[in-house]
Amino acid sequence: MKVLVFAQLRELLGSNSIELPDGDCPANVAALRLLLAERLGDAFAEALADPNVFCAVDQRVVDDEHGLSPTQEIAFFPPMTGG
Amino acid sequence: MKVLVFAQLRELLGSNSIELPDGDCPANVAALRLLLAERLGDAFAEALADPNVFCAVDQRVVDDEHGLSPTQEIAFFPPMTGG
Amino acid sequence: MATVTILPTPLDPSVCLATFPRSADDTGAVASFCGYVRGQGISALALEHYPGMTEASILRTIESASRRWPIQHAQVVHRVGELLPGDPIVWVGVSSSHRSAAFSACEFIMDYLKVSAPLWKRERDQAGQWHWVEARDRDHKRAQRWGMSEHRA
Amino acid sequence: MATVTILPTPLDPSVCLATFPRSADDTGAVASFCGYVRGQGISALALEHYPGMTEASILRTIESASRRWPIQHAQVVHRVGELLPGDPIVWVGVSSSHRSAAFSACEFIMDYLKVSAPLWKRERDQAGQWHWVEARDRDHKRAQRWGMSEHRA
Repeated sequence: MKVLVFAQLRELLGSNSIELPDGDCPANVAALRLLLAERLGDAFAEALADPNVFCAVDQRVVDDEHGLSPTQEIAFFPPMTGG
Repeated sequence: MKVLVFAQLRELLGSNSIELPDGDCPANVAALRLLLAERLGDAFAEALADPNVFCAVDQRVVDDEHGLSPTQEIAFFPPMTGG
Repeated sequence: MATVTILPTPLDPSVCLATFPRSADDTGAVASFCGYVRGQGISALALEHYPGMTEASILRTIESASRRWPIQHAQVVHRVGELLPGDPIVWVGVSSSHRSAAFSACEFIMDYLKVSAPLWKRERDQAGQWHWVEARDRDHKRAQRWGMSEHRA
Repeated sequence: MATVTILPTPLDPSVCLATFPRSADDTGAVASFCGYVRGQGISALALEHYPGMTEASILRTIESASRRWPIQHAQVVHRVGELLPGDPIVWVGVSSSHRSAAFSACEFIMDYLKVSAPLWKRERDQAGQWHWVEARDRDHKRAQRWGMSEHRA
């Protein structure tokens, strides 16, 4: 499964997406946050742990209890600052 | 003194102003309304008696107690409907 | 800074917006409004004004807005004469550092302009007859919610 | 009817206004807003978006506005990429029969767009360093006053 990241998270990661093996799909957003934090180093883990970092599933913001399946489009990003 | 009229009042009068002899300056707006009503016929008198008809002195809306002097610019008009 | 224009010729809101003065340093927001003649049951609209007082009255409304919100520039262009359905009647533009002041001042100016600027409308119906437009109670209520004596604006 | 455009090239608000769809029969009001880059201490601004979600999110905000007010058409054009002080960032236009719906919906869309559309800003300071812009508490307060869960707009 593919996880998109934007803005500060993209900069910290040095890439705009993370590819996870398809067998690795966590049950929900909270589990995905933990999985990514383990694999991607302290700076990224710390940024991802910020409660202000949003997760969007299929282009809608969801909370940490939201369940996941491998075919969804998943993204993490900091608070929006448009307009 | 010259009194300007606009919109429905102008149409009723058939002219956009009324000229009064300089000696005829009434003490206040209420007295001017009575003077004009006497001289200008029933239809105009009735329109002028409408409490929604405004009087402006030197281009500011004033109330009936406002005092008058012959050199002022005086106007009567119905409620505004611009914008 | 305030500009008020009473215009006897066609009004182009996009030109008003394109030429609206801004500062690259601190203009963050321009709110603008354009009112149009609606064609429902009418074939034309005619607007009459009180030369001098109309401009002075709108300037006073802009000054009231400036005392309430930190605005940079405000501009009002109001048509007079004969208009057709779809024609722009009035354009109001307001700039500020931030959007909330620009929005509030623009709406305030429109609300006051409706009830306190000496302008009068006649409509021509489909049969060709002209009728004076009655002042709307709704407009007075909208102006009153700003908590100011509307005819002294 | 709603139009949302994410624009990587310069935005001209007067063209947006000139081409904004209207009906001569019943469009009485067009409220519009343009936000600009302010030059105070910054030499450039860069905007990043989430292709697909940004457009979808802004469309949902317009749909929320349509359920609250009788609006006819709403259009949002938002810049992405690198901008300079004075450049337009965002344009919002809303038409309606009457002005109050157009004003309210236009301000509502801007308030929600600020906090719920996936867009991120970086500023370049006078020394040439880029800094991410922090989300403003003020913007969240403004969005909350419309009484809706802001991130589900």
